[in-house]
Amino acid sequence: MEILNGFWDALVGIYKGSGLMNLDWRNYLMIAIACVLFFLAIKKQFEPLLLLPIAFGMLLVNLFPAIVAGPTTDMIPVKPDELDHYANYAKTVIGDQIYVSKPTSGGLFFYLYQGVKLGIYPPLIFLGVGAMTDFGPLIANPKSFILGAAAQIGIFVTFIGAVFLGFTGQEAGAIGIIGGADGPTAIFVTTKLAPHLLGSIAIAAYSYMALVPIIQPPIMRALTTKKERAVVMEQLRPVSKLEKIIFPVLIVVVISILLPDAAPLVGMLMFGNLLKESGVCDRLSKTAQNELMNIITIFLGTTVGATATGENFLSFSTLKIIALGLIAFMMGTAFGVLFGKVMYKFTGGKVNPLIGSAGVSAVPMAARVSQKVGQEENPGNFLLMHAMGPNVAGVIGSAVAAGVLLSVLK
Amino acid sequence: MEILNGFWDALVGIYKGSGLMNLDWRNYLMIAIACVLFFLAIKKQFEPLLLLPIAFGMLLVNLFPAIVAGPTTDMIPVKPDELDHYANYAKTVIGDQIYVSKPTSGGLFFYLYQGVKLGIYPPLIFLGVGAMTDFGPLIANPKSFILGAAAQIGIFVTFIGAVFLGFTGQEAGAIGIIGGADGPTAIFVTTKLAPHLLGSIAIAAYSYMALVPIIQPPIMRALTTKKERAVVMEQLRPVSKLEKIIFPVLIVVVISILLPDAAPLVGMLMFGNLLKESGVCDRLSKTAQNELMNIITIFLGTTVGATATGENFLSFSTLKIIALGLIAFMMGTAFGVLFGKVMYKFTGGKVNPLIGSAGVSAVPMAARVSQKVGQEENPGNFLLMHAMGPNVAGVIGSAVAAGVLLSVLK
Amino acid sequence: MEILNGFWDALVGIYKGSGLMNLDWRNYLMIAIACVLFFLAIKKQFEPLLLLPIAFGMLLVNLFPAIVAGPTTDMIPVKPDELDHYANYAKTVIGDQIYVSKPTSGGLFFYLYQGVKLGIYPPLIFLGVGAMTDFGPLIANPKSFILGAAAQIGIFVTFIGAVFLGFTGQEAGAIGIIGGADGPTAIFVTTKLAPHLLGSIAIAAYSYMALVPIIQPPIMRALTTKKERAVVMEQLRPVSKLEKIIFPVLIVVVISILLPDAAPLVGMLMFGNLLKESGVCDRLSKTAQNELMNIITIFLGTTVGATATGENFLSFSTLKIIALGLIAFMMGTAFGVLFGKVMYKFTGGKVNPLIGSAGVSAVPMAARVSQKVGQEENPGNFLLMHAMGPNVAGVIGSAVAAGVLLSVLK
Amino acid sequence: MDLLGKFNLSATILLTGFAIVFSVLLFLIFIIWGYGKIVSTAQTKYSERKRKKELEKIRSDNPEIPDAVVMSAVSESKAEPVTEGIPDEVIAVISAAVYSMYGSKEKVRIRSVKRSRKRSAWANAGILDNTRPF
Amino acid sequence: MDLLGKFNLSATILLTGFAIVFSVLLFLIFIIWGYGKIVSTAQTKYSERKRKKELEKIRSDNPEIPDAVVMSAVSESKAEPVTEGIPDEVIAVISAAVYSMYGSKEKVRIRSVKRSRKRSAWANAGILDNTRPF
Amino acid sequence: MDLLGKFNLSATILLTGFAIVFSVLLFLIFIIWGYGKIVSTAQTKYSERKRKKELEKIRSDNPEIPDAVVMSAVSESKAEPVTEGIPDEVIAVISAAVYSMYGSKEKVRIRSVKRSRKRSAWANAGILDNTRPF
Ligand code: NA
Ligand code: NA
Ligand code: NA
Repeated sequence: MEILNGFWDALVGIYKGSGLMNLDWRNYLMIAIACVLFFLAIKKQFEPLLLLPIAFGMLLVNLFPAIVAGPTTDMIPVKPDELDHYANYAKTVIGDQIYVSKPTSGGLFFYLYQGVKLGIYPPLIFLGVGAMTDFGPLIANPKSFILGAAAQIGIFVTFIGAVFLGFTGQEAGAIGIIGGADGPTAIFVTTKLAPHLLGSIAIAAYSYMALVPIIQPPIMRALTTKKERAVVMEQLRPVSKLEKIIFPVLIVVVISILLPDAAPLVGMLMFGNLLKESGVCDRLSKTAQNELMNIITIFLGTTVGATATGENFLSFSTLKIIALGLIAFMMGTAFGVLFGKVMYKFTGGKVNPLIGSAGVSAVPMAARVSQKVGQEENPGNFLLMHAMGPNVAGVIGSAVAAGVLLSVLK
Repeated sequence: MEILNGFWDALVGIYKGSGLMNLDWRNYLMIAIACVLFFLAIKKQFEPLLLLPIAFGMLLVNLFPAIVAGPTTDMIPVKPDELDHYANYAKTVIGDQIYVSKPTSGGLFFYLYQGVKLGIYPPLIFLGVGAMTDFGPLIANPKSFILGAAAQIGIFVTFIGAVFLGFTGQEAGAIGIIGGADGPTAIFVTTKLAPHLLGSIAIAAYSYMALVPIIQPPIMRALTTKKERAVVMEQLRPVSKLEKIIFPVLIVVVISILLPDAAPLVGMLMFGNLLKESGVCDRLSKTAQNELMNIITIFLGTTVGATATGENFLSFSTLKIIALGLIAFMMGTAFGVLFGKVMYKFTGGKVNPLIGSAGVSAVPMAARVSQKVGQEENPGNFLLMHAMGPNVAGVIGSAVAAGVLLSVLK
Repeated sequence: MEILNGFWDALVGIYKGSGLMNLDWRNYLMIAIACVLFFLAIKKQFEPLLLLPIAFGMLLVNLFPAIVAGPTTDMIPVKPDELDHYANYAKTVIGDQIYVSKPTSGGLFFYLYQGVKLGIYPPLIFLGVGAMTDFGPLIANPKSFILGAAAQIGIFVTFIGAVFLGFTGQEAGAIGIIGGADGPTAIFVTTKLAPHLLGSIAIAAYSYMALVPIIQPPIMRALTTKKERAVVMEQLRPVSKLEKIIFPVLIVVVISILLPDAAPLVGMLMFGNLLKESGVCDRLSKTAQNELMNIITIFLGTTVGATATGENFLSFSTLKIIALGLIAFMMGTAFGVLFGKVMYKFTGGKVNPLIGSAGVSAVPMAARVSQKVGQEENPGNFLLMHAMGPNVAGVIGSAVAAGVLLSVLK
Repeated sequence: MDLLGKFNLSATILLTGFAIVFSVLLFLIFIIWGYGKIVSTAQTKYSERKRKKELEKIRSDNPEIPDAVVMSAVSESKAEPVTEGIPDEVIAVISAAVYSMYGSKEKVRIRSVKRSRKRSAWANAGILDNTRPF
Repeated sequence: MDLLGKFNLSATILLTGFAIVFSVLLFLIFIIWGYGKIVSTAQTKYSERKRKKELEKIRSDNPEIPDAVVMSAVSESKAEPVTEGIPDEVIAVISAAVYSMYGSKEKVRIRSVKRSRKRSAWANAGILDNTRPF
Repeated sequence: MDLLGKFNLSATILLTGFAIVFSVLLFLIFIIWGYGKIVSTAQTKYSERKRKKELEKIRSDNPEIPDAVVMSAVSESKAEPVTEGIPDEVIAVISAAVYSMYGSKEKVRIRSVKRSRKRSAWANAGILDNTRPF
């Protein structure tokens, strides 16, 4: 009899502890959303390297919320004769009762998330990005920086929209940075300004980055004439190794002095690039862009996704963020193209305005979109290398914009 | 004269601080045991990837116990004129005496061990295991789950034995899980239920996993007839990519809802598998199964080994654990084979009962043992793929069993 | 009007927060020094794998000192109606004013530096070094240990110099260890004895290690005769795999018992070597010597470099350390060669004294210097393998010397 | 714990463990079997339809080709020679070598230069490196 | 925040962002353009001088060779056959294969056996492994 | 610290350092030398005995072969051609190429296709991946 009681109690305990009792409809809806993201990442190949981990983190946290729980300490009342069993624990006596403080460790993602929370992962990802990036096209044509700056206007315009939609200044800054089209920068800024929006903002940022080939072309075509799109640009001058080595050092010096808040991001980006361009640290450069980056990507993606609990994510704010993010991307693209048109005018038609849209960053997808749209008009038009200049300038531009937001709003 | 005094004092200090003064016979015995484990790992190739690090951790902690020491703070009495030397330290005044709180950092393994203690390493190892595992044979023949369940009965039978040999419920649960034949699961459960037994349980688990080819065949032969062993099974149906992608998602949803305590292990196992099967995250999947897993293996192995100090390990409990672990393995094998016989009956002789023993997990060794014993009887009998089904089902089964133990005993 | 005020305030805020306001001449001088180190690392290939990260850390910390700032908690006075905005923060009431404790996370390098501060990185680097080192030449000719010991005399002689130049005992110990010509050992000892000197000592150590081919030859030629330098040594006996496997175990046992303070370094060095020589843990050995080591090198290099802030580094002490470091290297070389001459005498001219200088460690550069100087005298003289014995013995010797310093001075 | 307590605890764990492990895994059997059925049915239908379409297209395009050839062409169409990722020169050299050995009597065409899985994984990683942003 | 506050905040951020981002990036254009000018000028001069020296040396050493040949030799001198790191036997075999194909009429010399960047990076890493201490 | 203090400290460290470093390393010489002696003696004996056995076996199996050939066969038996891990086709192609070059006069056999250590390490890792559980 007592056996069956014990058995029954155990079953009831398991049932009560199970998700069947503890999850609500929002969790199940989030699980469905995660499955949609799986579909987009795997079938549609939308930035799968980050969207798949993000979707998985979202799935797991909504199935098992304790995966992000912090460590706790339980005060357990014990009888005097049980005390030797708890030799290593702190004791407290309240009245006649002895309590033992028993610590419980937190969930896996709680610990892995510290790297996001403390701002460690995004600069390390930038280290790897820097080690993979060739700034040659930007050095050959530094005027690209103008386009990399123009495409950031979307950030500030979106900021205004967000403020008027009811977000606080800090929240609006974090939402605006979606327009930077740069994942690590968006995550870095959001953890500092509005950590409670991290899930929505990261998902919006990576989704739109994946949608660049769909979002940009109509805007690019609408804002340019046939003649402008057909412009064939002159070949870029070759860039010597020495220039490539000096570039990251110069950039880190200038930007860190002028905008210290951008220093962790720009610093690590340029350190990675210096490791690569120096030619003497190949093994470090390879590890930075491969294993280290992959490990951090797994940890970052899953734990950022795990901030999207049903309670957090399923709100009107998320819808607003998704809408604002789209606006930010479209504005960035538009301003990039418009400034491209200005350069077209000033250079007497030597610059193809289509390379302006690449200034949003989203390396190298946005540059490829420029190439593709340019080639539609003129099959002999190869804009890729010309668009890589604004493209990598856009990464630096977003980091600078991030620095501005952090320094004014923090 | 004073010089020689200083010299002599220094020598005496070094001697007093040396192992010659501070180690006792138990440490030396443990060093000998570590050397035996080296022999088994290197010469006999018993799970060397984990047994070698474990043995090394055991060796080092018994030579230099401070390698696992936690950080401490010393209160040093100082004279007022020495105070500027300790500008960065906290000060306390008791009576007339000023004390400086000087922190000392802990030993290397103390820090590396946090990943074990906080339950971080085992799920990350499972991430890599998932990225290496092909669940195809299980998807093709889901009935294998029955065998993967049957082989876990050993866990619960051993639990009974452990309780009656005087272990507490929590300790008995940790000992029983040795029968799961799954290293990370055993370590995960033990750190939650009975961390003081970690060394013995880990060493027993990995040793018996290495001994699978010796432990299992006699049991398999004793419980089956010649005719049963000679059964040739039908070829498995091919499994499509889509099925392989849906599988990890389904498993993580079902198990996390029903048994949340198994979620960290099953979740990461299935995340790794999804990274692999998705085909779009190759670089993450490769890193998870190679570098990340290797780094964690080094940290996990050495620090788990380092819990086996002489004081901890050399007790009658360890002998009991080793005996109970053997029983757990044998029971798991036996129940797997017996349920295989049941399936043989029910399917009219289509299932070879030898694949049941593979249900203990110990991937892929146990499946190979099924293949080998089957081929002894009938050289044209290729059971390997059929045994892989129960084999990987056993991994999931152990995790489920772990969830039950954690949820009832925690 | 108000808009322009806000704009102006923001600009002023950015200017006041920028490096233009907050950096002083020492920072700019350090930036220049970092650029010199870049030149040495990239153009002159002076130990680029560590000098480049060190120089970058130095650069970044002097541009953006907050990169090494620890986490802080700000007490922000809030009005009662703002309270719901700070729901997750701790509150304090002082008088009528409510304060909210808002934590700010530390800089990136603050967190990465913990691995240096807590003594985690140097042993892990030694793990990789061990996995790359072949102790065969030392096993074949154990007498090389004498030379590996002799070259450590420089450490202790330099200690005397440092004490008389006004350094404390602990500082002098950290400075002396530069003479060990072994980066991780120097960093490990310095973090324990004199963390405030870490930047200067690390930079001195790695610079002189890179300068070995320039520092050593004149000393070697001055102390030896033509005849001694021309000695051709007998071929080394082949060393069996078993001997190579037993070696690391024996060394770690002997040294950990006699000098526990050297155990973390020697232990991990020998563990790495055992992983390699065992032949059964290839994947662990590869990861230890490649990815793990590269990741740690990046973190260690940048954060050690980041201890060299202008305030810290630009002092007379640094000049003294640089001078003492050179003396340490020269003394080490000299004593190595002198003991080589002693062995030349005792063996009746069978030992070429030039292999003594390799005892300083700086693997494998010092051994190559022996080879080169020997071949100048006699083109048929191949000393490389013979010099590798003292060379790897020097690594063990430095670790032993570090153990002595730590045990006496800690 | 007294003997009775041990007895109760043991029985509880044994029963609970047995019940939960089996019921969860039996549930999984049901689930896996079910979705396997659905997916493979759906996929078979889909690929049947696709193959039929291809077949008809080929037939209508080339009415002179016999049916058997068309069938085999469609079913083989997936087994393409795995030569991408290997420089043309290397293939040319290997072809040349093979050709020079067999002489000119038979026409030799390199159908497949296989690469170890490891390397193609690296290659994939390389491609991803250069095509995907972070 | 009231409407005016929102308006002010928006304007502040828009203006500041615009001003700072553009001024910093324009400053960078100036810097990059400047040092690019300096470096490439310096390097062109340096290499011109170097090439001239080489040219003169070759001319004085071999007065019989025509100028055009000397010029092309000097300018081509950087494009060395990338064969280091590949075992001689492999080159021999490939040469042989190519040779056997083209017959003996033309003289074939392998000018370059290219390796994928990946592998030479590993090779570099290997070399560094064995030559650089930590 | 006064001068005397400095003097004492220096002397202490110098003497202690000298004494400990040398005594520990001398002790290591003794240990390494000792176990080296033991191991190599044991292994020499063991391999001698093994070789003798092999030799006798060959002799008893093939009484007609001269002694010198047997000896060399036994001692060479370890140096096997290192061709495992390389696809047969590749070896065939290379053989063919070599063969076509040297013509049919001499019989060519590929004795060894060497792979860089790096790759065989990866291969080993791959094998371990697939054969060892965690
Ligand atoms: Na951007
Ligand atoms: Na199992
Ligand atoms: Na040394």
